[in-house]
Amino acid sequence: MAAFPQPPAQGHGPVDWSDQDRAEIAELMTHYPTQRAALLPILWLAQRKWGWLSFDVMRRVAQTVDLPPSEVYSVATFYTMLKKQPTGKYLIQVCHTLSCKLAGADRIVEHIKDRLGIEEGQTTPDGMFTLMRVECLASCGSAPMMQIDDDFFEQLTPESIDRILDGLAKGEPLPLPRPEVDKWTFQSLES
Amino acid sequence: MTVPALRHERTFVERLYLPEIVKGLYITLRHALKNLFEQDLPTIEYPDVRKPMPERYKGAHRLTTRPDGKVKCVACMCCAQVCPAKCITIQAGEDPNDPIEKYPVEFQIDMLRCIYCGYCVEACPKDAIRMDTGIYEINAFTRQDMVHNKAYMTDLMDGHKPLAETFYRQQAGSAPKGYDTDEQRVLPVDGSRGL
Amino acid sequence: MDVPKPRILTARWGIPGSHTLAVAQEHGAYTALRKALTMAPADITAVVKASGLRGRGGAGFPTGTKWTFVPPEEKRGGKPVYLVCNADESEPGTFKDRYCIWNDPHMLIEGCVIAARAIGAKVAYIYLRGEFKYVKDRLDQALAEARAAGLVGKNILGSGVDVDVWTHQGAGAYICGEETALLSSLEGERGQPKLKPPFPAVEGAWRSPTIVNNVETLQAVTWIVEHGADAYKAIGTEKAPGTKLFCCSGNIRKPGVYELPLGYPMMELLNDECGGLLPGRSLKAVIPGGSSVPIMTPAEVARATMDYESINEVSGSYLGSGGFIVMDDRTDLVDALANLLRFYAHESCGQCTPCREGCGWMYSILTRLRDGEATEADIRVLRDLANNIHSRTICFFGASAAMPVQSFLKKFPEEFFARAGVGVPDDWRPAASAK
Amino acid sequence: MDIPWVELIVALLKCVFSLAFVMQVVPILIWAERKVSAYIQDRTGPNRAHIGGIRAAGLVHTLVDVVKLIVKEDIIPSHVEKRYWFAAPVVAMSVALTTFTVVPWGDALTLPASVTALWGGEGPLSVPLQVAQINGGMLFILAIGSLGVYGVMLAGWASNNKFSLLGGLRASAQMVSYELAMGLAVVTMFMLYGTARLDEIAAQQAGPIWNWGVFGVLDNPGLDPLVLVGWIVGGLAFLLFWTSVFAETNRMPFDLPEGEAELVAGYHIEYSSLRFALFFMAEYAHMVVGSAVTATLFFGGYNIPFLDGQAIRENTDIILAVLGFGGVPASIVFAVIAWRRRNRPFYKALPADDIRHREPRFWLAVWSLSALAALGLGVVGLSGLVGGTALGPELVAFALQTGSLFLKVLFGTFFMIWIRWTIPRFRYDQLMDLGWRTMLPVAIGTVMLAGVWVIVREAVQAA
Amino acid sequence: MPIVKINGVEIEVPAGTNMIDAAAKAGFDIPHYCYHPHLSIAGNCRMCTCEIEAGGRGLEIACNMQARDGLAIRTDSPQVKAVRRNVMEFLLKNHPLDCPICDQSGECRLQDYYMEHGQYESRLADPKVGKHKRMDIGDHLVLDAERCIACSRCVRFGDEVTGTGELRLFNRTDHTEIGIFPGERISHAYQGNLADICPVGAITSKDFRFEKRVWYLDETDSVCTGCATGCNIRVCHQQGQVFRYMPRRNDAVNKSWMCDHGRLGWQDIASLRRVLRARIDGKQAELSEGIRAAAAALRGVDASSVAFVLGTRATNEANWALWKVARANLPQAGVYWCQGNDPGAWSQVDDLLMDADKNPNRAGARALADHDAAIGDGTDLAHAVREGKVRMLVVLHDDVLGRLEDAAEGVAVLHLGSQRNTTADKARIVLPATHPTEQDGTFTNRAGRVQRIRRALPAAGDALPDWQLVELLGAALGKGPGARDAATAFKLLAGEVKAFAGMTYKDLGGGGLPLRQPEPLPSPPPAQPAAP
Repeated sequence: MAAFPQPPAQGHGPVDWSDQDRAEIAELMTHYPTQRAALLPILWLAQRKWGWLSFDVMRRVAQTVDLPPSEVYSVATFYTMLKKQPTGKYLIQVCHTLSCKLAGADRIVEHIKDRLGIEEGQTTPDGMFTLMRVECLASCGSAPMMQIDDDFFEQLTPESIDRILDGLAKGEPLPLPRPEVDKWTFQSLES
Repeated sequence: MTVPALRHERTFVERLYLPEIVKGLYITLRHALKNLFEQDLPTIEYPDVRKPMPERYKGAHRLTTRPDGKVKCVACMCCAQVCPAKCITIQAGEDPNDPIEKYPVEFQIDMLRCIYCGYCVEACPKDAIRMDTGIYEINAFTRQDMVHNKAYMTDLMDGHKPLAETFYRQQAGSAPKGYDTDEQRVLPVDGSRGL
Repeated sequence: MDVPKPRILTARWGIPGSHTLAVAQEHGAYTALRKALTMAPADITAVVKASGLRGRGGAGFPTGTKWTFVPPEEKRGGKPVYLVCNADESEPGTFKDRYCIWNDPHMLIEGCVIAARAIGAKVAYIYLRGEFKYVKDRLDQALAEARAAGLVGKNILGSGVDVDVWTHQGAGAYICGEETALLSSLEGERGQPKLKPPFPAVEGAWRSPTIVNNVETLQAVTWIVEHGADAYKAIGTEKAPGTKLFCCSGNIRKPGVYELPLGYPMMELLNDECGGLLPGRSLKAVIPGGSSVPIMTPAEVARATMDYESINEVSGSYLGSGGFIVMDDRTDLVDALANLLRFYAHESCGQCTPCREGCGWMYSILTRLRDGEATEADIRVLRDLANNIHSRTICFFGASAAMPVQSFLKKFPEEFFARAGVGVPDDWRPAASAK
Repeated sequence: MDIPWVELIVALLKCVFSLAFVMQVVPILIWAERKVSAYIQDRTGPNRAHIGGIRAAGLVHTLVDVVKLIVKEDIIPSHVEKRYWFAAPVVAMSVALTTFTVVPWGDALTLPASVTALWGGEGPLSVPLQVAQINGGMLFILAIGSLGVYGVMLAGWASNNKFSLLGGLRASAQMVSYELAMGLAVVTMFMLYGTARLDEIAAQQAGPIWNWGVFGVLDNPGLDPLVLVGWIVGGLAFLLFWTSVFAETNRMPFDLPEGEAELVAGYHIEYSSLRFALFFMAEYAHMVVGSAVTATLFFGGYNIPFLDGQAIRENTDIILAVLGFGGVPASIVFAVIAWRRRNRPFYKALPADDIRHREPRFWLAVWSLSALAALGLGVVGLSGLVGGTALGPELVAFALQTGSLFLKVLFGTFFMIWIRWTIPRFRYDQLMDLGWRTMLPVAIGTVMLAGVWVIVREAVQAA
Repeated sequence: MPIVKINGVEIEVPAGTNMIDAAAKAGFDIPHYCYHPHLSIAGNCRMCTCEIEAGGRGLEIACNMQARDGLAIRTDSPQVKAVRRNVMEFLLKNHPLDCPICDQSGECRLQDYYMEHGQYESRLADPKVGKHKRMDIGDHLVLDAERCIACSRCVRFGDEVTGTGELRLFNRTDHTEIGIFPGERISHAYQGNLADICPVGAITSKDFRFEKRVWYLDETDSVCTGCATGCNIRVCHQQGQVFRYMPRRNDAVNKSWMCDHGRLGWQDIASLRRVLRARIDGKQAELSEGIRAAAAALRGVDASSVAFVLGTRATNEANWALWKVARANLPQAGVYWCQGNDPGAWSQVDDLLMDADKNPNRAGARALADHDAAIGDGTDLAHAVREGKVRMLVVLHDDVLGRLEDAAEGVAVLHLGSQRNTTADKARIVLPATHPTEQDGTFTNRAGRVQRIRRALPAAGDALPDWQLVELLGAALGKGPGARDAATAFKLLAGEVKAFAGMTYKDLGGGGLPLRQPEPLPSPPPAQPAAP
């Protein structure tokens, strides 16, 4: 009989929080009447710290909130933004739900695929970019759009994508704040 | 439902019996003479000539196999359950290396008990047991040999076609419809498999 | 249409630095809070009730009435009350809350505190969807400022009222926009909806009475408390007073968020605010309230006004969360529906049977239909599945997934049957060309 | 020389002949039973066993059967009454064979003086073709035939088995019942013939066919409508007798002593091997004897209609020529048929080296030889060589008359087989009902009618 | 108590009663998967959807509907049937339909409800979602996630009953599946219940795996004899062979659960340690000889030096019979009962079901001792033995020598029992008794509940039921208690001993009755090794 689930080939090995993390976790726990309510924030913390949630990380989180590890795994698999697999340095998520699709999200994805030479769900060989299609990111007015890590890039055109990716590839930080974010009405791309 | 036979009062002539006996004698004599002189009796001179078994003829059971050679049977006991003669004995086991976990460690049919009703074939959800061998000469010298086991039933058609099909091909020059071509097998003409 | 277009929620939008406490206060933030602190909690509720404010999250339930569902203190058995602000904005086509918080976080904070005082909550949580990390950062910053200024936390402005406001970030689950699922998620569990009854107002987060309100609702509460119920009632329609943020997207010239009084004609929203369709295009269909509401035909659009009753009367659709998606004649509706169903198949929480198995099934049928591999029978199965999912699930998600399918198949059957290579069968539309 | 050696030897020869006559028919009957039943039922019947590839339409099976029955294990159950059990089949068989001793199979074989001179005889010797010339010959048959029930009863009782006992009881009740009707039918014929000697009975039926017992034994019928009475008497007597013969031989539809369904097998259930074979053969021997007696009583015995012994002896050459030249085309037709049969599907399905391929050739040869023999016979008849000799006509008469009886017996037995595969068997109460309530009254009536007829016949013959 | 109306039948049920239970009480079966009477409500299978006629509207799930006045539901309307049909269709959408190899076949709710409510014609043209199969998740369990219908019963069992929570739902949408964390295993002692409560074949038992199709099994209601708890069980057997024990619902004792130790208790029925033949001085003998020899031995010694030991593993009937035999034939003999813990044999004791005392009838023996003050306890016996007063011990199903150890050197022992132990091995005369599955009788559990055991199997070897063995011994001694069968023995016992007063087998029924006494027996302190 098979063991379940098959542990991924790679993991983090034994991991532990830093003191700063512990303090942050302790502070987080004060927000909630129960300890386990802090599970989601702690998972975010863990993901930011270790990049993705390996079984080792989840086991550590489980200890922290005093839950069975399967519970943590169960929660982690429920939420799509919690990464159960490692990704590249930048995770590019292109929205392809209705509004973005009407605005041409498919072209955007094709463009990124051509540019990076990868398929959806793949990571570039240099480990810089992982491309994914995702469901609605609540930026329908400024479609098409994508999210790189925590930041939105809206009203994309092939040119703007090239600019952003060029900048990231050169190691420049994500351009923040971006003017689009402060706008709430947009001129549609007339194309 | 019982259907009452239509009867009528016997007439005097009928009650004499003799004319009726003569009528009967006439009928039988007519048959006898016709057969004596025409010689086109439906009897087949078995075993030199064999009857083409219909596709659905229920002969000896065989166990079908998957492409990898394992039996299709998964020991679900449906056949054993449905068997009115209770002649099927299956011992289930687990195959750790097969995605189909369950298989019959042993599968026995006591052919002395079997009444050839074919329920087992109908009940089988895996098409694992068939009676399309066309083999009707099921005999042995001991009772024990009349219990067909898994190995026997698996290899029964090894390299051969189901008998029914062979006969059709032999006699009519064409195979009956309904046989999947994967499993077409050739039976030796001498019929040694059946004897 | 020449109706006044008061800017209630968007008053401070566009002002540089409006997210900072200083600028916000300069433009009138926290005056409502000061007023509310002088009022008895029941009075606040009464004002909100009197204003006729309806929840802006989608269902349109009167907010004041909802607040009264919280059991009085003596019946709670010592359990605390929680206020949860639903900022898990994930309905496709809806994107207003992000701008609300981004441009005016203090109005939300103020609303939270007022509402918390009204229902007797000591703690309020603002549940943001996981993707709004940068929004959360700004909100946390605003919260920190407010807390430092004594506007949030213990003994607010010396009134003796304690209201703590915390942000909580989700992690990418549409279903967490459903209030009970949101509470599950808040509790650190899988974001699966809970059985009702008991309703959250009676037994919600941590089995305590919990009120869940949308961002826009709480911001409106701020304005109502400041300006009074009558002022609010003067705007909009009788049954749906006030303004609403409409999130316009799709094949239009000027997509974006527009604050308009309820009852604004849909056609004018489309042609004036949104700038109309792109040149040379004609209207094919409109989804008026976020992806999960039934679709509307151009004829229906012409007759409808933007409020809860009219849309429902004219087309059987809903105002929902105000996600106004416009599709022009280029749009392939089969593809559009497949797109939506992929969303629902991806987002079903997997808890109860019809939605868990049905959404994926509907999507796979639609995929085949889109690729021209489905038959007429498949379309019938599709409709059956939608009917079988609708209102047979724990939460409203099932209906949300079913309604687009039902309405697309009902209103645009030609496109679907044409994809299956047949005409619309005679028995498909049972004399229901009433619309 | 006190001992008449010649007569002793002749008597012995006659015994052997009569035994052979019966026993050679039995295997043929067994074969015929199978073959006729098969043809009646649209089957082929036995056709597998062969000698050197020659199957002879299944005749070989009978041979194989005999071998099988002889070599099979002879099971003697431990619970039987051994002596009687051993005796039963012997009784059954001997009774069947004994009755044949009084049946004549020809008028007489007169050995000319030239022959008798060989052993020093004086003048021609007339040998009656009958084992025993007994005055009450028919009574002898009745008496001995009644003993047959002992075989069955002994077997049934001695087997010490419920089923066999029931079978035996049934058999005895049945035989006893039908013996009455049989006896009365025989009495009728006694009245008609005026004698009980079978040789005399047979002699009376020589000549035209209306001399036969079944027509009322009439010498010179004329065209008197009263002749019908004779026909009724003879016919009724024949029906009664013939039906009783069925019952006495336990043939269908009177085979109640046996019965797979209710008795498992019947009185012979415990018998196997040769003992069973004796019962088996006794049944067929009974059939032969029954048929022979019936033929003798009602169908002219050994007589050929319109061709009495004297006529044969006078026209020997003509008869031979007709037989011979008639046989030639018949044989040729059979030869052609045999040769054409090699194309039957059966032979085509056989492997090329199968030994049975020689069968058509064999039959071609047999029928060709037969044609040659017939041709020879015709030539001999034409040549007139035989009729001129003293012994020749005697032998031809002997052959023809015996052959005549043989054919009649064959027909009788065929009829029995035919009936068996036509008529369903009785229920036991129906059997008894028929015996006692139908046949007995009819038999008594027949006897009375016979009395009338005997008187009327004299008038008719006088006319 | 509110009155609710179900399909037009009015029925009064306690307030808050679940409508599935209420309907069952009214005689209507509402199909359900996720609902379990001893677990919380999940409401996710949607199978129990019913139509509300009054006191609400529309279709609601019965499991989350509580009885209240004025509520009227229909469980058989066309709409309800349609919902069930549709739910079945959805449930089977991604079900692998590997019934032929699934152990659940025959007791699978998917099968049962499909036959009852299913659609019968497939409309599925799309591929099914594959999931993990045949996963080893515990010592006694196999998990097949494809068969799972995500009813979450097992999850709730882990959360609410054992509190261990190993099993969880992973992923969402139609990829939702049950599983455990990698590297973890279910290790608690109540695993078998997970296989029981799984309404489909997702979690199945390793011990029963592929052993037998369930429809061949005969079932006999009985009581677990693994410890003093006396869990109600169902013995599943065929042709004299036991294949499994299943817990039987008894809310007063074990709810719907039982522990894995008890569940595997059937394995000692055919074990090598069974006593199958009588033995006299180490030599095998006919049973009648053994009884004669025992009677002769008893008559041959001074009656006052004989001690009869009632067994805490023997039935009430047998203990009573032994007491009667002792009193009637050897009035001077001592009668004792031993608490009889087997220390160390079972160390795991929890607050759920398992008891430290592994003897199923301690309370019964004690009730007899309460009735007759002259019956001494284990300490008294140990005393008497050490003082040398006892020359002969008559032991019923008890390992007295195992506890007394060498103190009892030289004491002749008559052992009446089914299993070999130290006492049986050292005994002069051993008489074979039946296993509890082979006899009728009653046991009294730790809470003083008298419960029936029923004969499921033919007796192995020469063994006789406990009471009958004692009865024969009494007859050989001169006077037996005079019972013809177990029911008579119990009737006589009930007529004599006040704690059992008035009880009959019929009254005990399936669930048993508490001993008649002012207050229930206190539970023993857990895990405390008891003095012999």
